[in-house]
Amino acid sequence: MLVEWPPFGFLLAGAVLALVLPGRAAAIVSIVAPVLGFVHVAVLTEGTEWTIRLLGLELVPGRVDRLSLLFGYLFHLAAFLGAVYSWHVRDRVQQVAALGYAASAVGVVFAGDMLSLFVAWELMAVTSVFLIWARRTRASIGAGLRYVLLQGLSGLVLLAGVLMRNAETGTLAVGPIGIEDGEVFAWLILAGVGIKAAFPGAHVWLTDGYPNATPTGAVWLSAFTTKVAVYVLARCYPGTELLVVVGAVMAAFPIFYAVIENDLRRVLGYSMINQIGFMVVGVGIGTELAVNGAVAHAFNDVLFKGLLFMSMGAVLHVTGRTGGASLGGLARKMPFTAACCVVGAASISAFPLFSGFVSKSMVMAAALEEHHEVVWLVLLFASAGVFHHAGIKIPYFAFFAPARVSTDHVREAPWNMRWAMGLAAFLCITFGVRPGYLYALLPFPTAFTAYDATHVLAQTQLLCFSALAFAWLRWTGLYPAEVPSTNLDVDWLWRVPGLRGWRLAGTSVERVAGKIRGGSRNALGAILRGLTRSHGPHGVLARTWPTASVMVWVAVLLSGYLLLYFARI
Amino acid sequence: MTDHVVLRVIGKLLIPFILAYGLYVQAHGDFGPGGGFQAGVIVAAGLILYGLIHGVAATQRVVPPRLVEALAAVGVLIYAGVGVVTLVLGGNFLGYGALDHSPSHGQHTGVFLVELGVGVAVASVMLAIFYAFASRKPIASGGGRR
Amino acid sequence: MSILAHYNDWAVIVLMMAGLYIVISTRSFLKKVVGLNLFQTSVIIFYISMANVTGAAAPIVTEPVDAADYANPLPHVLMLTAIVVGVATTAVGLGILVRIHEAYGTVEEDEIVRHDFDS
Amino acid sequence: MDHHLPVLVVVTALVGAPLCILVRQPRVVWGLFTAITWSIAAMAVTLLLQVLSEGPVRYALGGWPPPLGIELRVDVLGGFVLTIVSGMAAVVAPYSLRSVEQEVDAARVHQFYAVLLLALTGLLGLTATGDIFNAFVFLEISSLATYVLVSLGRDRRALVSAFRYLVMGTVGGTFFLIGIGFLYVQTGTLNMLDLAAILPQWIDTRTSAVAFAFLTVGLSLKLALFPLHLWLPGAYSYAPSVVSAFLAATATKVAAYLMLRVFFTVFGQAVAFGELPVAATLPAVGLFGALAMSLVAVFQTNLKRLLAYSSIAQIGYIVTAASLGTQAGLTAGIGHLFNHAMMKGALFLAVGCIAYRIGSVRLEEIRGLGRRMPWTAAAIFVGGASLVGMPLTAGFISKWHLVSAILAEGQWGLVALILTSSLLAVAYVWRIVGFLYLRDAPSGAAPVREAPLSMLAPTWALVLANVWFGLDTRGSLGVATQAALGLLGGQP
Repeated sequence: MLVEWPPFGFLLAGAVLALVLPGRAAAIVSIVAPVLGFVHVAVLTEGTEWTIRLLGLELVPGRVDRLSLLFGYLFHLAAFLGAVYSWHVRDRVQQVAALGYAASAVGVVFAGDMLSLFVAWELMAVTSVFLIWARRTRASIGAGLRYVLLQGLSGLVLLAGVLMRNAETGTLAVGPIGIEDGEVFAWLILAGVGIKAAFPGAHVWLTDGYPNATPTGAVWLSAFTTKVAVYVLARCYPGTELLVVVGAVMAAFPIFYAVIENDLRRVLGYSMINQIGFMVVGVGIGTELAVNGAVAHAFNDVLFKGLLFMSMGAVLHVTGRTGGASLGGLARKMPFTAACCVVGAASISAFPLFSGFVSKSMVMAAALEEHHEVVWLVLLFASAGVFHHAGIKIPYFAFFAPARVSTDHVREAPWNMRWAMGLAAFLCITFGVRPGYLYALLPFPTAFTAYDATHVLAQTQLLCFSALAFAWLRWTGLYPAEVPSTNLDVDWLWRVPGLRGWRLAGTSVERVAGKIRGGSRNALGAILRGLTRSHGPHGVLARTWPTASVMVWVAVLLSGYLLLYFARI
Repeated sequence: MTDHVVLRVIGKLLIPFILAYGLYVQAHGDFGPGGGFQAGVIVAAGLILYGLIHGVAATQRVVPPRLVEALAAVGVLIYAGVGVVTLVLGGNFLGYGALDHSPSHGQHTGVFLVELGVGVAVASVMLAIFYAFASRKPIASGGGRR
Repeated sequence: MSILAHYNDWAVIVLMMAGLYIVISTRSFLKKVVGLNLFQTSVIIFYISMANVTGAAAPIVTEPVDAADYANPLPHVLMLTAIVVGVATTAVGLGILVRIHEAYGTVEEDEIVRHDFDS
Repeated sequence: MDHHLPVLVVVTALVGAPLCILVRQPRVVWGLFTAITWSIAAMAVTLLLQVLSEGPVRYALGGWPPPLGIELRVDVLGGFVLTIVSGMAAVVAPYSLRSVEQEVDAARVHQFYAVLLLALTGLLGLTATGDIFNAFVFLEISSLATYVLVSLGRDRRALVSAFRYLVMGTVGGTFFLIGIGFLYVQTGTLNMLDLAAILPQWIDTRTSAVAFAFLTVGLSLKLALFPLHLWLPGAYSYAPSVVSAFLAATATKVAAYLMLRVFFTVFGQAVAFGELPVAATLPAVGLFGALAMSLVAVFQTNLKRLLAYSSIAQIGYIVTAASLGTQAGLTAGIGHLFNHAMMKGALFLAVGCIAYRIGSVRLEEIRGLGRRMPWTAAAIFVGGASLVGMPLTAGFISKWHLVSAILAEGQWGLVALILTSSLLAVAYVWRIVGFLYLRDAPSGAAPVREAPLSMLAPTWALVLANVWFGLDTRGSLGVATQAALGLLGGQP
């Protein structure tokens, strides 16, 4: 019976139940659903397929292989952690949206054709935005709107690409597409996925949306959207050279923003882009090792980035603030959260024995093997940078720096948050110490050993020097001061002048239409007035007469058609 | 206008003839120029003339608005009803042939009935329009004019 | 084939244009109704004049005869319907106008627009 | 009785109108109205099934065979549109009980239903007839009834809107009549199939071209095709809720149907799209309109007006798809005809629920209604999702087929226009959703209860239909495909 029900079934059913059940029951459902779903995924065998007929097409809403299984486990795990973390939330909007969001993410990774994939893709956008809006602040509503517009754009571009691909090649299969042939549809699909993967320039929805989400919402958000994009990239564009470059840029540029940013959750947003950069590079290199590395890194990233977002969410939940300039000194009040944050920071910085280390090493080793030395250097720089801002800056400013604001009323995070964080931290360490558990799940057989002398040494040295640099900069006061500020990213371009232009366009369309109507009336009226003198000299033509203007349009259209037809005959 | 004797007398002389002529046109409709539409308008004209001379209130005593509304509905019903009856009798909708033993007799009956329906409907709708406009309270003059 | 040979067409065109022009140019809703009437009348003449057969009699047929001797009755019938439509339109239009006048105290379009739609 | 169905569908509505007048008692009239619309809907569905299995049905009125007599002729497309129209009427019927009681003067309720039935008669007759002049008559019957219905709105602007609609609609109708006149001059027949048979030999004449131009412009006016749409926003925004919903779902759809008839049945695809350059103008006009109107919709502050502008945009889609002249395009257009009727019907009904409870449909007034009227708000949410073309709703099916059809023609520019316009739809729909769910209720707002069940149930019936037809397209796109085949095959 289990196998007859597609993988996203339990989560979706959970979402529906959460819609109707009372608050506490909904919370229970949101914990139980991922567990059941996880068990369900565990008993799935590779090669299973579900098909339905729709739109006259044979659709495959579910198809199981190694890659999708891995992501299936991952997403159910993330959903479980998220559900535990948000146990205390009694907001139906969030509960339903979160489960629906997880279900659609699972739907994407198990989709066997592009149309089902697109459907799940759009549902992800629609559901996830509520996690931002649910914070119900002015900023979050604006951010959510921008978020959903960009996600909608991503969906539209993807749809256009999928349709074109179907028209030209007659296939809807989810499989390697590649941009080597220069097909327009391949570029369109890549663009659609790229927006979701937060490619440079399109990344603003992430750094704009996540910090404005609810404390728990950000945890959910960090787990799914970008990972789904990485999954699609790994499916459709492995070995695409362009991605190596894009990924390298993604790994590097957020460092600068992250260092000067004050909102710690936005710092995490930037570091997320940087981590996705590693994955994109891995996909772009395209060798078995590289793809393994990318996928493994995605897996780990969900855990440690989730952990970091959880710890910041806990801080936000307890203090109501996430600005680096207004935090500090929380380690004594929230020791458990601080410890978890440190574990997460260590993982993201790829300390040996923490989960990030293994997967990041895989990607970097693959880059070297394929002789992308420059890229390797960029990644190296990026690793150092990550340690700098995510590994040190976040724990330091939140927990260890001298308190800027009184911390008297602060207490440790609620028990469910601690449980979720503890579990995530435990997993981070487990997969760091015993990477074999993860290897067994990877799409390609692997013989990579992360714990050889070179990797460990190189990484440790790098981290030490990076830490030194931070300390030195702090010491000498050269480090950018933590001030509450707004840093301009490219989204300024479309948020300020763009929005103005948009408003202008809207109002001017009607105005221009009115002018045209008025103008044609004017011309006609001028002719007629000379002939008839039937109306007064002033003001007659200056007014807008909607009823009459339609008649003018009728006349224009009719004569237009007649001219066209007569020209033909 | 009720005190204009000339108008009242002429009106009283004319109106019966107008109504009778309306009936003639109505009855003549199935084999010559005429028919329900024209007849309806003529009958309505007669009644409207009465209204012009004696006032709307008097006319409404003769033909109450309720009755007019009902008659308009009845007219349409007669028309559609004939169609339905022909349907029931096995012909097509408005296939008058089915109304009588021979098709040509059926045609006569059918056309006569339908024209009657049309006549009733048209007369009452015309009258209804007259009532609708004439029974409005006079608007304080020149509201929009200056 | 002189221009005058088509005098009926010219009449139709003049009436039609006059009607449309009134609809376009006048500010008064009432006059627009008049314009519409004129416009519809032109169409009626258009149909009727096309039914004309030169020198033919009215189509009142008593015994079987050559159809070419009679004018085409169909357009007349059609126009009877069109006239009904026209009357109904006029009645509805005037009915609405009376109520507009009650509500606004005017039937001038620009005044009404200023009253209500520009606010 | 089966072969009488084409006429029964129309006559039942026609008989209903005078009966309503005679009965007078508001509740009884409502019951009568409901019974009539439901039986018509049942008949229309039966007819559609019959047509689907046995091919087009022809019915000679009065037993006079065409071209002498007037003929009713229902093919798959006709049956489909009849089903849409009567189905919408049937859905609106239970809804109207409470809504009309509130919005219409009790002394006029029976007249309201009578006029509504007349409008229905016109729409149904226009769809069923096979005679082009008869189509004009029914078109005017429905239009006249519609003017009256619009003028019954509570706002005095309803009067002005109705009057404007009357002026523009009459001009449109008369243009159509002129076009018919030219066709008659040319061919001496009014039966559509007869016209189709005779017309090709005269197609090179100016008379035919003029006829075509007049018909196109006249119908564009009735259809509210941009830029001849100016009557629509006012008419839809100020009419009573029931009327807005019913009209939005049916009136323009039927005008679109008539346009398809003229293009494909009377002139024939080869002529309409080969000889006369419609193909070059209409898709571009339609889509430009869709884009401009979507943009305008984004800035509206009145919910009904916003939806009205969105309707104009959607009409642009329908016309664009159909005037591609291909089978795929026609299928997409007809399918969207159906889907749009459902989504706009659902949205207007939901907005009517809001109007019923809070008496206003301005965006500021609906702030925070998501919590106070959860079912209504959810209906707007799902209906809006369908309007945007979210997957798993009927709107997505439409969008998919529309884009596919245009892609098949290789018109990349048009695809870009569609996608932009649908992004704008996201903007305006999400704006509504934002006001419903994310804003706090205006301070001091009176407590609001959820709309009564008799209004919610029809609304949700349509909402669920949106979801249903987003999953199972046999009933919508399947039929639309057959209808398109029928149109292109000329006269199966």
